[in-house]
Amino acid sequence: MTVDFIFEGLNQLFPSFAGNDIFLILAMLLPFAGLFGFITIYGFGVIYSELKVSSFIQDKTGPMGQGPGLHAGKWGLLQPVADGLKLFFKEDIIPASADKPLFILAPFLIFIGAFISIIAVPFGEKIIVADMNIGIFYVLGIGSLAVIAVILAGWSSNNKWALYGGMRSAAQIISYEIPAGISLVVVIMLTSSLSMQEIISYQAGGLFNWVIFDNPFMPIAFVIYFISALAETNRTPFDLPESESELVAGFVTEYSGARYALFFLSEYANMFVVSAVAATAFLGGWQSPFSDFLNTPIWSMFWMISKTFFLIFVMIWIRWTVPRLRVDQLMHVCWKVFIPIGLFNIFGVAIWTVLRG
Amino acid sequence: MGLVHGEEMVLNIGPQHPATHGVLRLQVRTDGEVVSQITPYMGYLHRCFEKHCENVTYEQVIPYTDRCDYLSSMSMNFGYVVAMERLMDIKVNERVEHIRVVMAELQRIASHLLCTGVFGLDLGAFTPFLWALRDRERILDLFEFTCGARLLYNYMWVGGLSHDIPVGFVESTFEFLDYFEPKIDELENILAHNKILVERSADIGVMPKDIAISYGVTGPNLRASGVKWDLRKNDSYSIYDRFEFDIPIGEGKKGTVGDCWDRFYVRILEMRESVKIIRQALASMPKDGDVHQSLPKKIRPPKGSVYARTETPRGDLGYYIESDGSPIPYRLKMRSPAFTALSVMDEIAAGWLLSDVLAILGSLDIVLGEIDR
Amino acid sequence: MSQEKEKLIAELVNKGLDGDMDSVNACEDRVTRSKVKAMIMKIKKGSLDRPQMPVSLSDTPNESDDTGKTDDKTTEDISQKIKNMLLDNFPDETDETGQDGHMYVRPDKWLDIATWLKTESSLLFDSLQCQMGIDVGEDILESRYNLHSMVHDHYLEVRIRVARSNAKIPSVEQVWRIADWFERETYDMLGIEYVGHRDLRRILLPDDWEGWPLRKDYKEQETYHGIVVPKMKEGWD
Amino acid sequence: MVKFFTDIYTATSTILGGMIITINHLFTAKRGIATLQYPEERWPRPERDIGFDHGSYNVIRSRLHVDIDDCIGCLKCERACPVNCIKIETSKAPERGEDIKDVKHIGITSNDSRKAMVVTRFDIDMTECCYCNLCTYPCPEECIFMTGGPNSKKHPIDYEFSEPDRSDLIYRFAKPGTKEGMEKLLNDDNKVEA
Repeated sequence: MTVDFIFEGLNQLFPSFAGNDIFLILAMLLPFAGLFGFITIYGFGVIYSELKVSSFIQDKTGPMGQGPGLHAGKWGLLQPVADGLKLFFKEDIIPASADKPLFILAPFLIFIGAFISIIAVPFGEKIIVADMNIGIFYVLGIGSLAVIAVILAGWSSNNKWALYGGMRSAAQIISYEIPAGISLVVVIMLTSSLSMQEIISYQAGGLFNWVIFDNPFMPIAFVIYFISALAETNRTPFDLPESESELVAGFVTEYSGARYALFFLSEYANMFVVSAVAATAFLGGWQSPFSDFLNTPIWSMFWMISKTFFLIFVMIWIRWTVPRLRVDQLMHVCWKVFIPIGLFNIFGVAIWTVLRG
Repeated sequence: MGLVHGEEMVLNIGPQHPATHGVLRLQVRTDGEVVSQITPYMGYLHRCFEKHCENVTYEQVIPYTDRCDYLSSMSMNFGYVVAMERLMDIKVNERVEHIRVVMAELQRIASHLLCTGVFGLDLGAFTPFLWALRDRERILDLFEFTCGARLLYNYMWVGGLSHDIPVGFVESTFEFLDYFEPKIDELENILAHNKILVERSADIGVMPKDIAISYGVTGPNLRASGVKWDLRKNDSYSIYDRFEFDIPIGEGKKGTVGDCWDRFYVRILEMRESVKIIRQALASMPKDGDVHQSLPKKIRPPKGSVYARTETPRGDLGYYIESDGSPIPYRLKMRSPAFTALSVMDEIAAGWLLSDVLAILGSLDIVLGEIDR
Repeated sequence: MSQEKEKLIAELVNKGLDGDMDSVNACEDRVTRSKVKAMIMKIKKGSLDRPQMPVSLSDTPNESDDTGKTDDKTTEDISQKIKNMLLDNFPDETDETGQDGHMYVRPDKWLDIATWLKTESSLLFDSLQCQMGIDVGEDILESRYNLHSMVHDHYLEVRIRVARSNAKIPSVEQVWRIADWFERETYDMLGIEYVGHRDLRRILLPDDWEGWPLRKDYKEQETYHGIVVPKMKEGWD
Repeated sequence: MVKFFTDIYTATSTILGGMIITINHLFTAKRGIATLQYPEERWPRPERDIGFDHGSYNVIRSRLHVDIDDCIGCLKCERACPVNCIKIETSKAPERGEDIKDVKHIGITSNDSRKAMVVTRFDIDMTECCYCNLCTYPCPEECIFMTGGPNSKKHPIDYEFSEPDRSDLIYRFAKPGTKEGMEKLLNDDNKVEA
């Protein structure tokens, strides 16, 4: 949709070259460039907020460089930049006994997975890179790509810790796909569409039209989805694949420099995707909470991003509060708590919709 | 657990690993995540403490005892001077005794803070660890105020102290205690009752009474197994018999008696008891008294041997000192509490998951400086 | 046999002898019950002494009012009593030369003595506080054991002398489990071989270390794995 | 079934309880911050008198300093050191209590002791020092002590004394003197075995 939109716009701007193939390529590249820029800026922002939120929770100041030059800026604002630069200039080490092609492939695969999920995230009525009619399905499907990358990383490192991390991660992500899917099914039952934009337009008209307030089953579905999302992004309390005090660094043990940075960044990108999906499916997406008030395209971007960031903040908040689960408890929570409740939820919503008519 | 058996894998946890609390190597045999056997290898931090002691004079031993258990140096000094005073038959005055008790209990709080914090860290909770360190800093500040060093004090001397407490120490300690007591509640609320932590530690690594005694496990680990045994009460060295305090024991509130949660919770309870002791000791401390009063001119203990035990934050610390009448110890043996606590590892941790093994290790509260000496 | 069980048996035997057979019959563990009954029979026949009524661990005497001078005397008495018991039971193996609460024991039957010390109901040395080795000179090594009974709260120090040329002592690793690591450490530092130890390796030093560092005639190595051990730092002496 | 729901309830309530504690810390961060920006700000060393007669010198153990003019070469500190990080060599002074200009040596200490020795070498290896303070107590002239901290006006050195080279951390306190003066001292059969 956006590609068409830019293509038409370019055609109208330069009527003499209308229909040029270069415009089509430009129209395809521009959104990607925009997304890439967005992810970079978002990455810096979220890393900074993670640093600061964790610091304040822990009674620290966090990064506070005040000096000039490369001294991390005022209030440490440039700290993520410095971190990124450091990571990209570090030596790239590939262990001698690693499976080299797979070892190199894994970080790219995980980053691509996170990156191409974002194209289905709507920021406004027209502001979406690809408005697919199966948008939510697409995001869920692409999200599982991370499993392959994590297993590849764990296996190819030829390190026992990495292998443990990879195996744990595979089991964890695959298991938690199910409760996440089940709780989104509930939303799809209500909105009867898989398209992100249609799910959002179902929630038009203010705070109380959001899916989460639609019926008493929806908050439960939201909580299940949110916690499953935590598990899918390997955040505490589900950070077993990279549990620092047990597995050293899990599947990223052998990675360094830029490759490590890709894993690092894709974790945050994944956080954005799952939070954006949660905001879209439950919190009205880019819709303003005040019905038509403040609902222009610019404001819609603001609403979407602030809702997403709120959820990311909650993720950070949880991370710095709770301990980590054990492998079997993780599975227990998934299969014995979330899935039964999720199935019950589907049943309840179905009856609710039928009764409501 | 572990119904399906596969090929076993040998995994080295350490010597460089975030959860081994120092340079310890645990060689574990694992079947998937299930650990079937644990063999600790230590000695990476061996600094020949006992050999050194045979070459330095009795007063020069004290800085070396500091370095054995660097997280509770005051208690290490305390044990040594108690043993030496018993050997030389020295009685120190009231003020010295009171100051020693205050210092030892402050050190106990500092050490338990670190232990509880690190236990949380081993289970993935990072924030309480830093809160614990923040409060520990306050105690270290008090020590620095007293003797100028933050970690390795060389403060207690045979027959006295290196110097008196500074003016204003009592007030600032009371101030610290008032600040600290609500912080214990906070630590307890965020960690001890957290459902995830309870699930991770209750019923895990149960150490029954008889195993604990047979393995010589002492201190909070033994008390968590339900044995009411505290040298401060049972041996009443120094002046501990004058203070009123309870000996918290593991009750199995969240699981079985002697599980990881009990070992963790006993330490939190002990911090409260230490606060009580410090308050009483500060209140009853005599205003005057020379801390150098009974300092011997030259330390030349009579021929003979002594074995004295004291209660450090980690358990019974014993010094066996054999003297041949010269100013240099003939043989000095330290019976370190963490050494015995680590030896029980294979007994109680085999059969659990890898994550549990590290939780059990964290709950035993070992310090490698004292294990390797 | 675990301590718990032993205590239970002693308690039940005492109750049974006092006429309260119901509580013996009420014991659910079949093995314990039969043991108790067998013991009562033996005692009635006169082939066994009546066991002491056990004191439970939780109410160990911990009141500290009786410390100080008077306590010293009672400790002395108790250790003398323990010594006499040892002398009576193992006359060939023990030696009365020790003072200050310690006792010399000959190595040959140390394992039996240790087991007896731990299980004898009036002694019950259930915890080995400390085990250490010492080079006392004149080619003699000593292994010292500080025993403590948590039930009765009394102490005993046992010393075993061996010649350097034949430094072999039975291991008590299976009596007190902690002796496992203590003996490994003593072996590591003084080279006393504990016979019957299931896993006698060096514990603190590397496996390929040469010599026994805490013997008084130990000489530092010149090199270790080809690395020259520096004597003194440069520019110092 | 009841356990299932009570478990969910305790999990939710305890985790939410923990989250409330942490969010309180987040919003009261300004009041409770425990760290500071190290190179710009520094922790104050506690300022105080130690209560025994070392005057106003404070007990903060930062690094050793020797007032070499007051040192009489009695070797007590060398013997007290548990790690042998102090090395002193002395020569007999030609005349007790007299100044020797050649080696810039002052004959009388500030405690009015007349020196019988010339300290020709006084090295302290701070890489080995264990900061135990044992050397300062036996000193009869109170000339070896730990410096640093706010009370120490005379020696405003603090705890930062890292050096690029290890040998820079061997502090040499003895006064070098002129070459001839030293040679004269050492050749005069004055050398005392350390």
